[in-house]
Amino acid sequence: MKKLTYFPGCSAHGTSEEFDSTLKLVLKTLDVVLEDIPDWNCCGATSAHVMTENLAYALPMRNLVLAEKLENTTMGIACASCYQRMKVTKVHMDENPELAKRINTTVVEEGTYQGKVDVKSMLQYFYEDIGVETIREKVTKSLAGLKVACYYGCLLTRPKNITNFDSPEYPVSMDQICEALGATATEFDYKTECCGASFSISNTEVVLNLSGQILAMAKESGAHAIVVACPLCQSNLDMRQPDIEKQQGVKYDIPVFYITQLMALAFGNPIDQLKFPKHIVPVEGALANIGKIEPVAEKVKKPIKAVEAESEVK
Amino acid sequence: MARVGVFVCFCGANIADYVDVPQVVEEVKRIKEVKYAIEYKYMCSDPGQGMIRDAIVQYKLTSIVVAACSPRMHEKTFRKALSDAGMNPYLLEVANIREHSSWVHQKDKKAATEKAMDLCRMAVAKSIANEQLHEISVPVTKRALVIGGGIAGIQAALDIADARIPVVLVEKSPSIGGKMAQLDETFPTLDCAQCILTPKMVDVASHPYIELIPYAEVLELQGFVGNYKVKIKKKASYVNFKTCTGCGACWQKCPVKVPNEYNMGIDKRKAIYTPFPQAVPNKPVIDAEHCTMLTKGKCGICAKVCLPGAIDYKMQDEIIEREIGAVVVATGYDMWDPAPYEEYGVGRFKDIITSLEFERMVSANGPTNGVPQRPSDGKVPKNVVFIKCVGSRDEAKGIEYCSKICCMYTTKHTILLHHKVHDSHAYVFYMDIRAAGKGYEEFVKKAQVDTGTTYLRGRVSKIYKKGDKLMVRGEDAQIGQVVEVEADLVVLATAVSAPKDNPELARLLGISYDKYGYLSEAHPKLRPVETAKAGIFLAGCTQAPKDIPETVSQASACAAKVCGLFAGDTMKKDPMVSTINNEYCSGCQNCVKVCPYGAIVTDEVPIGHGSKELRTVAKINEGVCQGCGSCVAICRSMAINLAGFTDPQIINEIVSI
Amino acid sequence: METEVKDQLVSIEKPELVAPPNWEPVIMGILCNWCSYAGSDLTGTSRIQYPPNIRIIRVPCSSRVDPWFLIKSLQTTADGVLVSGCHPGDCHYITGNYFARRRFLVTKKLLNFVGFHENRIQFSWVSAAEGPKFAKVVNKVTEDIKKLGPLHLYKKENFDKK
Amino acid sequence: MITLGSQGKNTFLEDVNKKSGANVLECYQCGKCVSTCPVSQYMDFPPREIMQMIKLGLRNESYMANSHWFCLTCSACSGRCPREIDIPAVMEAVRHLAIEENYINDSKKVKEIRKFHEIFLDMIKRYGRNYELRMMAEFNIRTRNLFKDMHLAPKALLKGKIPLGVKPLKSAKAIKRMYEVAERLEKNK
Repeated sequence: MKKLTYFPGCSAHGTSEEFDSTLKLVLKTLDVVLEDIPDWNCCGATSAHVMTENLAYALPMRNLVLAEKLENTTMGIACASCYQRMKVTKVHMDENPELAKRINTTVVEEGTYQGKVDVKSMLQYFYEDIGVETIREKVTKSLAGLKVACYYGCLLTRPKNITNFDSPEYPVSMDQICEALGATATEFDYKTECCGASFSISNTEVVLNLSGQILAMAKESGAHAIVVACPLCQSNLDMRQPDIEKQQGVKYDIPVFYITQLMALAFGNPIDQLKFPKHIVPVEGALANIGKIEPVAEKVKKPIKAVEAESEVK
Repeated sequence: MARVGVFVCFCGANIADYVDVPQVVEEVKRIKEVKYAIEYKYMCSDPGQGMIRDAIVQYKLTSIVVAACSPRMHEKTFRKALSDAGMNPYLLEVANIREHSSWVHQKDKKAATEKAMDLCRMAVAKSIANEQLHEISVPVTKRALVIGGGIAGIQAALDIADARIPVVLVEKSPSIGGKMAQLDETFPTLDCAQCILTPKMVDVASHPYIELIPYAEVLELQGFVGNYKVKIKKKASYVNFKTCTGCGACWQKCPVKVPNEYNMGIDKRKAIYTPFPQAVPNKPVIDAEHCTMLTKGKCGICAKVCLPGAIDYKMQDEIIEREIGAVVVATGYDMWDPAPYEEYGVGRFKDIITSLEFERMVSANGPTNGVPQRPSDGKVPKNVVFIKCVGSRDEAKGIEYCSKICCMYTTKHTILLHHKVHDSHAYVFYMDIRAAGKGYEEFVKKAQVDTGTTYLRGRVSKIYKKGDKLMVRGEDAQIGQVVEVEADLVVLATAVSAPKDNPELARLLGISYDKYGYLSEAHPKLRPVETAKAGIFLAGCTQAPKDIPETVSQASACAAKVCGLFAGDTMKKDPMVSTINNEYCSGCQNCVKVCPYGAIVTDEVPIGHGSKELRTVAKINEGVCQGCGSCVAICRSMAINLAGFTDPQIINEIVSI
Repeated sequence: METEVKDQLVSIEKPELVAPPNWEPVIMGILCNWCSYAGSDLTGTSRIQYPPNIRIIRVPCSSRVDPWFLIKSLQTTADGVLVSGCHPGDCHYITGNYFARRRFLVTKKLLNFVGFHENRIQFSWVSAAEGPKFAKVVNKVTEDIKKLGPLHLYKKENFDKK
Repeated sequence: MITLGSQGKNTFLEDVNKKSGANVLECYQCGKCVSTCPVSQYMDFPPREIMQMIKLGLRNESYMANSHWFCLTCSACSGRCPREIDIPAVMEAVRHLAIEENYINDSKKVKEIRKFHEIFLDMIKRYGRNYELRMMAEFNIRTRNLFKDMHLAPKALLKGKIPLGVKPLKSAKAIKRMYEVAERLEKNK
């Protein structure tokens, strides 16, 4: 049994609740126990470093310090954006102890930063710590027949000197995992193009344009669905898809799965636990390709409960 | 008792205005060894030298001091004057009273004069300790080794051989010709590379003074300038060149297919092969890696079909040794591998090729008979995008420097494309067009006008697939817009990089190389063809990227250097080298360690006169010694001395003030 | 008895040692042929003026400079020594000046140890193109030595005779 | 027309280099960043031009450009820059300088972007975490665009994409203090 410090990230209780819950299903199968960082706070996302320098370090710093209270050496992060802020902070602090000391003054109560916890995205954790082979072994319901375009976005593999994971231009980790699940990863050249990220709300037209291109390329590559490991990418590609279709006058209906959803599915979890109904773009079409699966349960749990449940954890 | 003559020069007004020359003369006359002292307007002039000659004879002088300008200026002149008077030229000392006194103390005549006196005293004192020295003559082996059979090596070999100096030309591949043999046409004149190269290749093969050793490499080099010994490994070709007629029956019948290096792997060759039709020597070799007879002991077809029975599967590598006097290194360059350009999809997209692959395609004797084709589907491309500076000027993914030839060969490629596919259109992504060279800019202009090529100023950032097209995205900085070109074929102008085994070669030759792996010249401006090691010269791209004309000129320059080196039967050498007194030498070998030239080796001498027992002493090879004096200063037992700068000489100078 | 001896002792008077009247320092400049000596020539050809106290000795390479030369100079006439060679890496003899540098540091330590002020022995890199720099160096060295004063003192009467 | 040579020492370049840790002088204008940047088409001046403007010391022009507000810090450019210049860091440096020196770009888009980030940080200050609905609402209110994305709301709510609950972090105090200290750090830097 493995243990892993876990940073859910704000969206885990909102837009990407399905990411969070399916992740837990997957880790159960992989026999990994998550330990949430007690009383974690937002990483500051893009806004913090856009507006100010110190806060952008301070917010993640608090979580890093809190994480050091747990004895695990690795912190797994679901949200790509949280992952990057956390990792950037860690790298910069480790490089520059002076800066670390200065930033630490903002969170003295929590403790002093020692930099002993490594930060990994869940994708990285699956790929490096679990391993594609182990994943393949756990597969009970092969996804053979499903063609997916693996979309990594900006933050999982860039900048190279920070993440130092996979290739910044043409990463393959997620593709390999999907292949392990039985699905076919298409040759998709927009793997790491930006989806518009934080402009989702403040500058929607950009998002519509960029995400639109990505959808188009995914279709081009002959994929039935897109697979992501980032809540923001998911909501941009999924929630905004109808708008994009309206704007471009094209019909894509390409569902956008979280890698964990597909893993959970392949690991044989009952489909009604996979939160497919949360998708704006219906998934049935795509899933039809992997042959017969148990019908999707209609009833969706009230998310509000989930929130309370989550934030009270431990 | 020494008899010194001192000659003080006015140097017109240069010295006389600021130094009281007559007073200096009076002063030196007070030194008892000085038997003759006189001043004159211009010592370096003929009458001046005449005075020296006469005085030597008349006063039986044993050493001469000329107080004038810097020895770096006229030492040679005055030395000649001495030898003309039948005196050993190394008995001369020059007191530098111009650069070191009159010119730098113009405000204080008294001080300048006193200093001049001191300088004269020092020179006199030193000259008293001077000894007769005689130019060292080192025997020379008049044979040159040329490493590399590309255009550089070919040119150097021919030029040297034409001077009736034997040349050993070593080429690692089965045929000479190098990269140039792979080219179709050459810029800026567009004459066919084959047509101008192959005659030279044939000349090499038939030249009475050239020994061509193909399919071989240099293993080891020993000795020093004029007297090197080289070990060459001749790889087993499994074909007896003496009996082989080059009929080609063997490779026609050979069943094993291997990617063809000559055509950049676009088509296949056989396991027994001649690299290309015009190869020199035009004899096949067996590729031991792939030949099933040599690997598995099956097949043997070539032996069966070979009428003269030239095939010999038992053949072994042989070691050839030669004595040579000089080396020309011409190992050329490698094409840089663009794999790091992931954003271009290099390796994923078949229809992205390198410039040399394109060169082979458009070449008449190439794999596609001169018509460019898409590797993916064999279609003839209409829209071709050329991307410059792939690897060049890119610290992140490639190399810092500019490869120098890409701008021009890309221009050439646009023309060739235009010739071969009339309805094609070329797009060139560039950062700068560097067309410095005779007729180059004109060539570029002509190409742009004639072919109507679209030039886009910017680095390509991404290539992705759309249907069977490649979408090439870059900024055109001219209009400040991002443009995407729908391409059938993309040609990468990949960088020129140093041969990957240059460092190893440099080590075994004992020369230095830079951070890129290019071999280093002795001086970036004034000695661009010599290396720091005497008798080893550089030709072509092995020293830095260059185009064919430059390469050829450097090769000829090497030839000139070699001929100069071999001009006499022996090499004259400055006698100011270190000498060892075995009586004092304790054999500690510190000198061996400090000598930058490896000129000092150990030797065994009898402990005492006629005794059998031996002891170790240091031995200096005066042929190699350059006379720096490191060994003299390091020697504890003062067994070593540097002729011309002996301890007595310098100490005399010091104490004479 | 004792007293007599004492008187005798008293009667022996120590000779008064002084520097030469209007003393000017003598500086021994040992320059390598390829860089520093050429540099000093350039100083001359470009007519850059510097104090006349330096006496220049030419050696092929700074690595030829034997510690003995420095000691001898200071022991006989010189009030200070300047050794100058090619810039590190530019040595005409590839590595000579590196040896020179190390050897020089050791010598300097030794001379300091036996009581010579460190400024009496100086080392510099001057290339063949650095005429002005050579002048600067000489200026500095000369000033330093002037500050330190004469190294060699003589019996007063020596000068009276002259 | 821009007149050069009059402004003397290029302090702007120094400021940017110091803040970003990059060296803008290394840029040789190849334009790879421009065609890489997903939003360069929306920028007044694409990254390459900003670099040049910094070299020319055009402080105000650079501050007032929307480029650094549009930069998504996707780091695609820096990953491809042949001179390995950290372009996002440069953009950030320009933005931070602009903020510190209170340059206000009042184009609608930039205002909205800035507003969004301010609201976001405000959320965190108050709750320690971010709550999408609350934020969207606030954003719409503050940008006087009540019905933006409303068409999404029903679906999103129904599907539980957006939680209604807002539950302040237990140690919200810690966060508030963090903000204060951070601000102080910003000031005495």
